[in-house]
Amino acid sequence: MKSIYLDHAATTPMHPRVLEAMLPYLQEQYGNPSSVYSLAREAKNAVEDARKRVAQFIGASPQEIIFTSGGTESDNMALWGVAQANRGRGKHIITTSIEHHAVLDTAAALEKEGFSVTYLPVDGYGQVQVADLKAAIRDDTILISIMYANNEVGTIQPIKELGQVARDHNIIFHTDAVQAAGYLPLDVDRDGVDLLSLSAHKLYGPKGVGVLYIRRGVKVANLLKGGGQERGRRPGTENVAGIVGLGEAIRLCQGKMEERVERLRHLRDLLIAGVLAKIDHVRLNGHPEKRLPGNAHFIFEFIEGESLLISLDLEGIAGSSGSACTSGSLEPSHVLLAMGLPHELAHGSLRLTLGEENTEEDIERVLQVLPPIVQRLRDMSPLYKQRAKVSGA
Amino acid sequence: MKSIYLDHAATTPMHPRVLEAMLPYLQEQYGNPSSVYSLAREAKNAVEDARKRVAQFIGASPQEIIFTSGGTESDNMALWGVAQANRGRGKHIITTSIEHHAVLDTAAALEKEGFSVTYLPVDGYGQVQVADLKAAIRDDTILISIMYANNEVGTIQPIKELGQVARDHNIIFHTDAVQAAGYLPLDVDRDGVDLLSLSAHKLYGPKGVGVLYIRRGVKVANLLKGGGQERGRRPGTENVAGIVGLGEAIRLCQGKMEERVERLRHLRDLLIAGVLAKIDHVRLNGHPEKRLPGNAHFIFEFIEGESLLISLDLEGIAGSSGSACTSGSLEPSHVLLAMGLPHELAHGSLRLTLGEENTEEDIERVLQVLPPIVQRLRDMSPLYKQRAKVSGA
Amino acid sequence: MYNEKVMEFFMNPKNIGEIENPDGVGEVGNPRCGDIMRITIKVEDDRLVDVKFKTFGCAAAIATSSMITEMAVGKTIKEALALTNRSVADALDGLPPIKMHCSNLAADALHAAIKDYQEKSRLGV
Amino acid sequence: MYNEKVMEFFMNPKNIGEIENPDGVGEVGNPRCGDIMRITIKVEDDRLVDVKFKTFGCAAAIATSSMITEMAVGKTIKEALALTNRSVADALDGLPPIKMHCSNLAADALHAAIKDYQEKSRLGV
Ligand SMILES: Cc1ncc(COP(=O)(O)O)c(C=O)c1O
Ligand SMILES: Cc1ncc(COP(=O)(O)O)c(C=O)c1O
Repeated sequence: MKSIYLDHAATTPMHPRVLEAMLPYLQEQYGNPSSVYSLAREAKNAVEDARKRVAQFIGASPQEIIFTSGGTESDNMALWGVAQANRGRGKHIITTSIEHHAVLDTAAALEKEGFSVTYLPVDGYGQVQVADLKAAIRDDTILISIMYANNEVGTIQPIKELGQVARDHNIIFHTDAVQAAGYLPLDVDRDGVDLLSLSAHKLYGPKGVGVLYIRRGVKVANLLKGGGQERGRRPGTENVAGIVGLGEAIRLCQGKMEERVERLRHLRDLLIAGVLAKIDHVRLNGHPEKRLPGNAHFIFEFIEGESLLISLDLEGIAGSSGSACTSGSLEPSHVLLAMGLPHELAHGSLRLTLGEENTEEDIERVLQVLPPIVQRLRDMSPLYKQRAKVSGA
Repeated sequence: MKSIYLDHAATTPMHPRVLEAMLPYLQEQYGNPSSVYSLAREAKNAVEDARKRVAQFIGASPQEIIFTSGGTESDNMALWGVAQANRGRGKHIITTSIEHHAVLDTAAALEKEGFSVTYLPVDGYGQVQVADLKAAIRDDTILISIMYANNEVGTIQPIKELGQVARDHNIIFHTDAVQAAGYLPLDVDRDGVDLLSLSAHKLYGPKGVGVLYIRRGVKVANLLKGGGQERGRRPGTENVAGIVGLGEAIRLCQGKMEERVERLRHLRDLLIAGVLAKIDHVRLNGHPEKRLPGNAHFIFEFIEGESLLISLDLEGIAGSSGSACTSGSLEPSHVLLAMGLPHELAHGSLRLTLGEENTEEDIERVLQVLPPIVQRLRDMSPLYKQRAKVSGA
Repeated sequence: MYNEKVMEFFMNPKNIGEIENPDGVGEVGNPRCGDIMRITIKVEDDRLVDVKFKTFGCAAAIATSSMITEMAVGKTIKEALALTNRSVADALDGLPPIKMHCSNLAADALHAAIKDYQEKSRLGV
Repeated sequence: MYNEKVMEFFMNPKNIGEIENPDGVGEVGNPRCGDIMRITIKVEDDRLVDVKFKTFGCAAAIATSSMITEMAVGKTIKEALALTNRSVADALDGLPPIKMHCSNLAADALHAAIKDYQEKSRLGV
């Protein structure tokens, strides 16, 4: 049985050319970039080339790029670092109720330290309203953090408009672009973004490497303390191979972005149309158009997500019932709840996120396998007959 | 010209078998360990196997092992996390004046937050005195952090005795074992260690992966906030390949530790004896016996370290003038100053740290190349004649 | 995540369904928490002669439901009341720790069904 | 870290040494900072006819020392006083930023030597 991976929002397979680019730095090019000898210089050059590539990808300059250990660290550094460095100017932060936990939990930690945080609501599609942001701004607001695109339902935020509001009020603006990168064009100047988080393993790069872009002049305290690496902003011996892999991953996905996005969108639309046609009592979550090209997110009424996932896995299909890191927990998704879904529905979600290797055959296979699984689980569900009767009446 | 790498304290080449172990996780085994499907399970198992291996290596249990992005993050989390979680019990921390910057700079940041920190002095060999530790303990001391072995001069601390003092006073004891690991037997119970930092790239593993051991029951606040990975203690998608590499590196260096250490010690002693015999006005820094088996650290009077390093590099020999991360700076080493060396001598240091690939031929080559370089630089030095005359008089 | 036995009971659960005109009905959990179990029983001579379940929930919830029905059938009321959530988990060779508290409600559902039966008998329904 | 020209001047420095009975001596820096340069000059008809250096310091310090001696020889006192640390760095096709402030003292050393010469002349030594 061929297995079909449909969880690209959780992590992606590494592109073979990314590995190829990394290999020298896992072998003979093992120098520590901070040293002075030739071996170190080659490592250093490789890191700086990757930095240029990332900078160019988002319209920044290389000195504004810091390499981190992943999206989580980038988000932590953005929020905590801005809060610490700017607390003299105010202690109010605005974010949204659908951010990744790396943002939400950092915000919660800052609340304990005396900051006040406004969590903007979203509409039924998962979108933040520009008017809500405007209304939330206070004199002591020092930071606005709004994700570019959501990792669960795939909804894309109107970042440019939100960034403009931040700019008009002269407030630092951070965006978590971990899911958007590689699918949406990023341009920190156009979008009014002062800080931006990326993670390599979401775009066919290695796990454990990320980026924080910090606009020149924006004050951000160091999260980690130590050596002078990354121009004194992020200590620790550089993960050279990882950084090189990130640079190569970005080079690759920059190459034919439109074509790739178009192909994914086509597959996704096939999948969505098929699911909606073949299964009843199902709904698509997130925005119908303003969504990531590879994201399909459903609620199947009367059944619970994990049993659906495990059944799919037994058929060789890997999906998710929300964000990867919450699937170990029993809490329903905070994103779905923020979008107004009742708990019982929020438990029945299935996220299928497509990527480079997926084909039309994969979609066909899913459309064959999924309906009987849903039916089987519904036949076991005490909610099914009662409700189905009601809604079918 | 064959190049000779003598900077293993800065970073080590990866063992080919480490890369071999990592490769599947850079290729087909790309699952996110937090997901529920089979692919994820294999990634998860690989991470857990590495965790067991690390635990066994230091005499801990797997639940006490947390994977981080490196030695720097481990040190930061140890100090900051213990300070935050135990501030109710007191605000005094004891460390030493020769720690790595990851510890020193975190301690300095805690001082700004209202903690008070005692930096223990060291003797001329770089050793902390047990009596000094005892004298520094206060009623409100919550943490003692002392490195196992120093990264510059290689001096090994009497960790067991120091740990016993901490234990007697019921104070949490952290040790940075980044340099010791792989060379000295580690046993957290024997040594009374409550937290211990490791870094993979110092023991023939990959860059960008580390470990923090936290004894069960010791309260440590999370440094990074976010997802539930690492039992809720260290969020972020796991660097699976890196963690697997770390596990394999530990397996390899555990295998024939005594033999390896013996060989290194032999080479190191050849090097030290040769340098002392062939060059005058030179001194060996650090403890004559209680030093890391691969560490040789010299002061060549009248000359400056960087020009020595660059001259060696032109001969294909890679060394260091102190810790890798300070060699970009112009400050003399804080370790040498703490050991009582005057500034002018501290500028003339050369650290040569040996590793697996080095041979007796390498040492011979260094002993051929180094004396004329030192002589050439001394001939250029305005300090040489004056002083040499004086001391030769 | 789950052991083989749990997977077996999840994929091939026994006694799915609802008994028509049951002697007792027990329902526990609540959709907000992500698990609902509904157990219906048939009692003859103080003995459970038929036990069926319907479950909305994760694989653990489904497997434990199925297991309890198997364990309960043929038992006297008293024996059935002695079954615990823990004994169900043990019969499945264990559950992941995170599932022990939340999805391991099958014995509760059975006990609720028995209680319902006892109430009805007492009232002479 | 360093460009080729710096490396060339570091590895093959010109004018190393000390002039016997110099007309002027300049020493700048201090061993605490890791750099000391000592420049000795010979002056004839208001022109530098010989310039030598000794330097304790990093490769940049050695290269700049060597460069300034080459640049200064043959120049009039006035021309030599117009040489700056910046012009030395430029003549070396640039230095790493971290070295610009700290190790780039050669012009200062030269100026100190010239000043010494001028003092001595003024005093008629
Ligand atoms: C939107 C978003 N932000 C942050 C992260 C965290 O990134 P990482 O897993 O690299 O720490 C993720 C993925 O897990 C994400 O989807
Ligand atoms: C003693 C010591 N502690 C901590 C570190 C930091 O480790 P890393 O570079 O993996 O962050 C190092 C090495 O740089 C070290 O030698």
